[in-house]
Amino acid sequence: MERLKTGDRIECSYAGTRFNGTYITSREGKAVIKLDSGYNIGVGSDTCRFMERPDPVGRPEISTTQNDSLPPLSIISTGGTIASRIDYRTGAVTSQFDADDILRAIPGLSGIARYRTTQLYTILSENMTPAIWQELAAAVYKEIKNGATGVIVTHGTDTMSYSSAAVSFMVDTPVPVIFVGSQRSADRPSSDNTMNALCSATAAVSPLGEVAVVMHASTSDDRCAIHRATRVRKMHTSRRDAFQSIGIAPLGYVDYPSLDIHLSPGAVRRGSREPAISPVLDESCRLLYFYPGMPPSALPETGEVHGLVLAGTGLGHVSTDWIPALKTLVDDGTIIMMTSQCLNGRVCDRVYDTGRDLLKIGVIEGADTLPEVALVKMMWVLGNEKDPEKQRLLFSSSIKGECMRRSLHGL
Amino acid sequence: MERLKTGDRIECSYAGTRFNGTYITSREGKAVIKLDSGYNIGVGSDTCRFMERPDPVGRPEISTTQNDSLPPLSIISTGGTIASRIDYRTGAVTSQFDADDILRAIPGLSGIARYRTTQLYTILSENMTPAIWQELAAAVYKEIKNGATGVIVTHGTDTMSYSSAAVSFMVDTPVPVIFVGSQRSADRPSSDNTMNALCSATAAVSPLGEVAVVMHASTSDDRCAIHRATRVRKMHTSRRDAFQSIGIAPLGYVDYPSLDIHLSPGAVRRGSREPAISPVLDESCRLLYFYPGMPPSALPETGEVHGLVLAGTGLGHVSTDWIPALKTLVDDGTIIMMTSQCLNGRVCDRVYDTGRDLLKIGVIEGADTLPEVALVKMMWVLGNEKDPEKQRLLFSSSIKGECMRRSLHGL
Amino acid sequence: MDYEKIGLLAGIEIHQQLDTKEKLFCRCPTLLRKTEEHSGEYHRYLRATESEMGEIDDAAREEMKRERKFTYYTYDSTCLVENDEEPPAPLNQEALVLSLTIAKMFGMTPIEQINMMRKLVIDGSNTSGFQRTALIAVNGTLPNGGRIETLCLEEEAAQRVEGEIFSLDRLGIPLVEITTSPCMHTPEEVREMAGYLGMVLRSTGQVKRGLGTIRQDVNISITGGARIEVKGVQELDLVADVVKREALRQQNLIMIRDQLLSRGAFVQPAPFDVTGLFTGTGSSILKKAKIILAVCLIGFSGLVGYEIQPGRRLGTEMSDYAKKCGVGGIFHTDELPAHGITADEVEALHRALGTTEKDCIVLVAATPKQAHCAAMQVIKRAGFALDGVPEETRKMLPEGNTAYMRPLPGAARMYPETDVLPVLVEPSMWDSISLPELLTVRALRFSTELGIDEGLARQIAFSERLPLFERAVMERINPTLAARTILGTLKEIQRDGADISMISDDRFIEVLHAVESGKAAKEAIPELLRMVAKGAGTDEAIEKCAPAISRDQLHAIITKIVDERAAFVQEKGNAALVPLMGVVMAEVRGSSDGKIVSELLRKEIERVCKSR
Amino acid sequence: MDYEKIGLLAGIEIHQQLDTKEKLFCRCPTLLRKTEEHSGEYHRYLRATESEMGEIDDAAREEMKRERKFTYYTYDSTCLVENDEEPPAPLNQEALVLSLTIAKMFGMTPIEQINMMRKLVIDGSNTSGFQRTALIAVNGTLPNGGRIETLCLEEEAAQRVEGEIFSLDRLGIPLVEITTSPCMHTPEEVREMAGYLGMVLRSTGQVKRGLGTIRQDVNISITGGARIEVKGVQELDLVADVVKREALRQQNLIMIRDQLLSRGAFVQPAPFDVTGLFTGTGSSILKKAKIILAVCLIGFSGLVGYEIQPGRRLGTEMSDYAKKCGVGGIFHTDELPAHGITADEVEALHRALGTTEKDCIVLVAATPKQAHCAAMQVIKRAGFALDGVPEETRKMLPEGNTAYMRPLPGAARMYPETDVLPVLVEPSMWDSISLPELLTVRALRFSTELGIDEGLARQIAFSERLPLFERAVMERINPTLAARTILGTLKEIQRDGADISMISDDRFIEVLHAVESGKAAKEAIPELLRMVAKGAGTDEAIEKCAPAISRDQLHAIITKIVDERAAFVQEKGNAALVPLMGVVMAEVRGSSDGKIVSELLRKEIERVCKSR
Repeated sequence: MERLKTGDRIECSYAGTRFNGTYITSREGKAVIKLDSGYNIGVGSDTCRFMERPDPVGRPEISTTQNDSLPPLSIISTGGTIASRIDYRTGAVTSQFDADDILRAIPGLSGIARYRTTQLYTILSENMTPAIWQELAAAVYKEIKNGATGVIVTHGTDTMSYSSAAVSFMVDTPVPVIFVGSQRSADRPSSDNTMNALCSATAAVSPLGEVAVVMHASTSDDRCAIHRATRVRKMHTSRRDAFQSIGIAPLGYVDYPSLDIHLSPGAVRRGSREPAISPVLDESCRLLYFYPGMPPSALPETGEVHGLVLAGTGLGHVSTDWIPALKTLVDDGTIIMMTSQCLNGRVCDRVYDTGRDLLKIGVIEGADTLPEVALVKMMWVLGNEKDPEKQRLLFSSSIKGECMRRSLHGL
Repeated sequence: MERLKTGDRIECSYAGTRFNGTYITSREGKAVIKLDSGYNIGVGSDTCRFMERPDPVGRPEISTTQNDSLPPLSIISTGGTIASRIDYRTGAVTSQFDADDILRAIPGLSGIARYRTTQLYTILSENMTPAIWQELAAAVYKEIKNGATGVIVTHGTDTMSYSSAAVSFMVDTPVPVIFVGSQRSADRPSSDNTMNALCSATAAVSPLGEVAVVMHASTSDDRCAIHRATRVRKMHTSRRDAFQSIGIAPLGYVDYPSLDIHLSPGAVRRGSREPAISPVLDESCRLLYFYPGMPPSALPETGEVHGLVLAGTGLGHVSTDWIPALKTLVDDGTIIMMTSQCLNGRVCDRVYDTGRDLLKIGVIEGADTLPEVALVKMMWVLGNEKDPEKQRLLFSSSIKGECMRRSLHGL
Repeated sequence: MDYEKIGLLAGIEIHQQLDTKEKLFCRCPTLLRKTEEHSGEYHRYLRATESEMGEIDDAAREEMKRERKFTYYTYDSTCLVENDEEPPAPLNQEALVLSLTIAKMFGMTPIEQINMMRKLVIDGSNTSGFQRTALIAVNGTLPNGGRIETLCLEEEAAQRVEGEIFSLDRLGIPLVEITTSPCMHTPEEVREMAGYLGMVLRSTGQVKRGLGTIRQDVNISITGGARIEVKGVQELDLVADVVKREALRQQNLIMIRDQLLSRGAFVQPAPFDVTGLFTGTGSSILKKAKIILAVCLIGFSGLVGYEIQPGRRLGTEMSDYAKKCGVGGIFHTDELPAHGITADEVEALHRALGTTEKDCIVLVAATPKQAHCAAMQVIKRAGFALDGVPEETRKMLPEGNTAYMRPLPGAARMYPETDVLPVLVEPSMWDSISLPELLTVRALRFSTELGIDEGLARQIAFSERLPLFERAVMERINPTLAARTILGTLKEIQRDGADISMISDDRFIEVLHAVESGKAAKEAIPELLRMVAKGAGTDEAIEKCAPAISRDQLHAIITKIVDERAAFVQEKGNAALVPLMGVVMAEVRGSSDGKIVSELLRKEIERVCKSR
Repeated sequence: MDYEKIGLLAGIEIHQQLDTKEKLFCRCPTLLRKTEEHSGEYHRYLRATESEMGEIDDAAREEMKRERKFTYYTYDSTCLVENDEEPPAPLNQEALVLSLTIAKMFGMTPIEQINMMRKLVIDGSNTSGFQRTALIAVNGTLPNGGRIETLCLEEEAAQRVEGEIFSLDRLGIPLVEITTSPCMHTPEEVREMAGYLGMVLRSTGQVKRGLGTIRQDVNISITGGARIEVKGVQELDLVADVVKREALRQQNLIMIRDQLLSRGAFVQPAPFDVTGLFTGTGSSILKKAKIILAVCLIGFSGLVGYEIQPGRRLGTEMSDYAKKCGVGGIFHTDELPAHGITADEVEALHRALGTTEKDCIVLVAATPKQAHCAAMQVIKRAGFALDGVPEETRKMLPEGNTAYMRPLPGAARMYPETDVLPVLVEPSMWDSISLPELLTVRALRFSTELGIDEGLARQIAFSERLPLFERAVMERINPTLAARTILGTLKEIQRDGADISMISDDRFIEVLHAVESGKAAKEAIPELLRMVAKGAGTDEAIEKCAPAISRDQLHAIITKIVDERAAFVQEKGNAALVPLMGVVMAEVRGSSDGKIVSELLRKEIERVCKSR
């Protein structure tokens, strides 16, 4: 008997009846077949008889047009899907990316801009690496130089805030660079992809002039928040409004469905910076999360890494046991920065003894920089500045809004 | 010339004038002296002339009385200070702990209960260790067995949530065990110590029957929140309301200054459990925080630890590169649990490929357990249960409210 | 009517909510809530996904693209899964086993590996935009020899509060969907089989009861007609009527088709703008309209007004189609002059359109957009009349009539729910499922074993309070007393305003025990239950509404009764005890314990006998 | 009065806000806000710490223990440091350098290592419950030969909005506190030195200006009197009056003491309850009171009513003490009968208490708790009268009088601010500080170098708008015009309702340039500035209120003027240009450019000359 392939028409004898259906796959020893009623069932493969192999179904061609009078936006895809297509015959969901696909899936986009699309990667965002961040930065920079009014980067949400921070450090941009993703997959009618995409395109043609993440502001489909790339964090595994600005209010909001945009006075405006790129990253940096009883042996060996970000407790502490080992590391040239696992609030190592000891041995205070952002910043600083004094200056100042001079009131 | 000691009366010639004052200390090469106006100044030690060494000032004796008709509470101190005393003569701040001290500092306490105090440790909370958690659990258990109506544990805030979770796992308590600390030091008139102490005593005599953290609910002095020990996290470095229940509403509130208490229906009630203690912890557990590009070499070696908690991205992911190394660890007997660095929301490794791969190699889903609590839970489970099947059952169920079957709406 | 002759074929699709502890894909209780208890709300838009668009015309595509804004009410008994904000939990095992039990009761064969599907539903009733559903078992049998085709396990949709507002309490409650083949041939058979299906489901003791917890769809066709699906027949008693009237409708539509064909009738493919003809009309509706369009149905005269179901005409069917465009209705010349439209106007209409009295003209008056849409709908439906019966989904009207709802759905748009792992139904698990006693069997057993009236036995067996009855019987309470109290008294006092949900099973049994032991009279039961419903303890209720009589008072009563019957007592001696016991108990209305009464009575009888 | 003879000694303590970019211990701007702009509020209780309690009596202890609830307004220009929710940032370097500069201007010696202190303040004005303050320098000199004891750098307190509500915008603004020794001997000298101190501070150009940004406390004593601290003298002009009246008050109190001692007067140590005496009183206050207490001041008659400052008596001082308990005031027999209290009632009072007309009785009417508290306060103050002048902190009243506020503070309760690291003042840094020109020196320079009137020079040098004046001069605008416009015109149009804060320096300079270049007439300045204040651009304003004249119009005007003076022109030839230029410019009111006018005028003159 012919080996069954996905899409083959088959006849299945089961429970004394014959069903017609489509062969889908083999799973855990069962043949999964799609009955003509639409249901999948898993049955013994011996019950299935091959009938025919249909010609592949061509996808309906619906052409879309772009409006040349609208501003040009570039969309760079890294694997986050804006659009997807379900083949109900086989149940397969495939993500779609070219401009036609996107405009067909989200017709509203065509009223905002015209689009140029680049598919840079198709990976899950947990598989991102600093090397990919660098390529992404180069791609973003290229689009800016090519005259894009704004750049949209579609990205898996898991590590979107890391990537957006990395691009923010590497690229000086006069135009908005908007990272966007979706928390609910694009194949479902409830997906947040449409609203996030429309709001991100709106932000990308707006007077904004910095790298930002645009995602749902609440569980309702009422508005998206525009978050500064270096102050945003994924704070929920699954909610639409998982992305939250930490320690600052969002840079603005895009209302939905009106697409009215509101930028805060603090948002960097379009044209504030000349385009530039400093794409070097020193990957030899590590983020370490401290907990009580964590042995100093968990620290990297001397010389193992160039930079180490600690996520300490409270105002920025680790066990007193760690001080000698940290001192050795610092003395041997490892740059160590302290951040807080509290995430909100500012590190201040002047208040308690442990903190003062840390300052004494040369650990750098990370102010209110988020631990993950501090890691990315460290890679960037060590990659682009070799003079230790200037490094320290960079660490203690805000390069792209990652640390703030004042702590606002909200928690 | 006599070597100056703190408290010595001196005369200082400076700027052509003579000042009388008190010698405090030597700091960075300067003699710090306290002028009679109260100001400290740092001047060259050659300007100071010893005058006399006053007799030590006895502290005023104000006796306090305890009301025997009130319920007995036990206060165990680990280093968090409820009360402190300033010696304005020398500027020294000393923390105070015996019952008299506390009642003198916070007279309101004497109206709530009578107190027995134990000073177990005087350490900064970043220096806590699992071994100390065990001693603390034993001390708490002893007070419960001795008939305490409730137990209050004063604790530094940095790692209070770790310790409270540890005690929660180790001790079955029929009475409230309340952890309390202060975010602003007890020597200042604005300290949160008084309100937190009064509210924790109120919670300790209430119908509650579990381990909880009682701290400010907002920046205002209006009420304290009662947080379940296994669902609370310090979410701000310095605000009074740094402690937040994650994924659940607090167990209740204590209004201030009325000290009215409101318990939620979900709070475990007094007497629900028989007192018991299972104080073994397997310290050979580690918490690892994943970030993009983190090399698999950052994982512990095979056999290095018994248990490993991962704080993955999003729904509970790490780089695909990690799968083989994790598989080796699991195959060699390391228990690995996945939690999310999002903190809010539930791990679900059935949705994406990486997650399904993790499940396939035997990584355990941590549901919505907080990463830090998962670490403590792992130490406890591995310490108290050796059967791998039963361990898995414990990991996937809620022992002390650390993971929930339903995800409520709030973020 | 001879249904065999007209070739009636009917099938049933039953949706039954399961009474599990938790929902199908989350750990929330399956609890229906009052909407005023909602803890919050949010709103969302649902969008048809791109693949939906491929095959359909631009207008429909436009329509599906139109974003609709839905509002959802949350409760403290709902969670992020209902909010479509968390992946589903693994399939609820209790629901799976229960649905397999039901399948086994119908003699069905389980699917070896159950695959959960997403079925697209974008009417807002599912926050995700799809309903999760899985085929669990196939090929069962019915007592009439018919076949049950499939049994699916699904999640219930959210309940519509009003407009586009939905309540999330119901979303995710497990539901079995049982689909029979079109194996029934008379309206009565449909009713009977529907009843049977319901009985089997209730026999599990684990299905939800009450309004809306079971919904029946009926598929009906006759020879030469078409398959019609009537949705949401909630009352069993109406099933037969629905079938009858649908058969009648199909017969009439076939007759109309034959007439039209013989007349050579046809439909003008586009509407005419006749707004100008009615500038001076007396019809307020026409006067208000922005535009008036006319559809010419050549040769249709008289048939559009022909009654096809009691009170419903072919014109009503056209009107139903037109209403989908938001218009209030249509006018057609079969019913004119009327509604302020004069005969002259009708004539002018014919003249202007070049039609005659043999033709029927349908008028639509509305905004340009609506009117055009409605006119095209009328043309569509009129065209169908030339083919006979169009395949439709119809909704039931109060009397058993039906009205057009939407076209029959195409193939359901389904794709796998990848967030839920497939479940193997191991043969050992299937074998271990034990079948519950059918309620019909149980009713028979009650009547034979407990000796209660057959009707009462059936009533109590089918009652929601069956578990309470069985407990009472276990506790040796008189079965008839228990059944009558449950079926009669409770309903009675509820009708009078008592909140019988406040009467716990424990209290209820206590009251019956009190009656059985003579601590309270049977007659006091309604009053006692009323007081218990208000929160009183059983003893407290007895104390208040049938206060215990003191031993002295009791003594006086007994003395009086015995003295009054001194002759009888002296005659019968101790044998007078039993008859007099009844007299005394009636007097004290159950306010005294039977033992004490008997003791005192015995003494009094002795006294009177001695005094002889 | 001969102040030397009575031994007047006075010192000044000046608090001056610094105009730094950021606050002393956080990075917020030093911006005062309108309270209605507040972004949020929270409330706190402050508690005296335990150590506070050791030495003081139970009543006071009770008082300090009483928790007071304070409300704080936050702004988008305040942060967690003001909220006492974040450790302080390191000491603001700008503020440190500025305070050292001031110290250097007074010839003071800096402290080698500056140690920040916490000074306890639990009146709610500091969220932390303490004020951060550091001694920066010591031992400076004043022009009168007196000494400046200390200069401290402190954080400003929060501003009281009302009651216990505070606004956080002001909290944390850097403040220097300069304390002189009691080195002044006449009221005029005090005023002069206060003026000098202020002038030196303003000479830095970096101190805040305006109401409340500088506050003066004055310490006053006379021989035999006591040290009195008068708080918050905000207007320099009142300083001398305050000193005069306080000297007078102390003199009178000493006189009263001498009288009392000679009379053998004393105070009954406890009050009497005399409520019963006034049951039928016509005094509405007494009638309403829950209790009436009487304090007997034996031998005080006449002296309680003696005026010690214009309009204030010893009784007023007692009343001030009593008011601390929440009562509205007191009655004393020196002023009775009055206020509805009859002579009979006074007599009855004396009779009941066994006192005579030589004695004075003070009545307190209130709730029992308040009345007791107030009576004890009266007893306390009356006792002080036997000693002369009690040491007090007093507040200024509008006319220069003062009223009791609280006892003189004891030793400040200070301990180190450990969250701020000590700062070394390196000699090199101290040496590098350059001293700004004193305003007095600058005024002199203006008058000599720029040739403006001496008074005007002084006025402009001391003005807040000095930088604007200096810029105008730099840009070669006539100094007198600039000074007069700044000091006169701007104030004038502000008085008329213009929002002069809308006039940027750039615009202001533009307007003056326009006038100087003849594009606008001097007379147009007020109107131009008014328009600029409303948002107009300079050119726009000139266009509107002094519209440019067209070349043709200008030509016509010039032709007319030249023709009218043909004889003169013909006589003078080109030499007529300058005189006629003035005539034309006056006519066109600056609406035309001088160059064009001169060009046209030259041509016309030539024409007329030629036509001769």
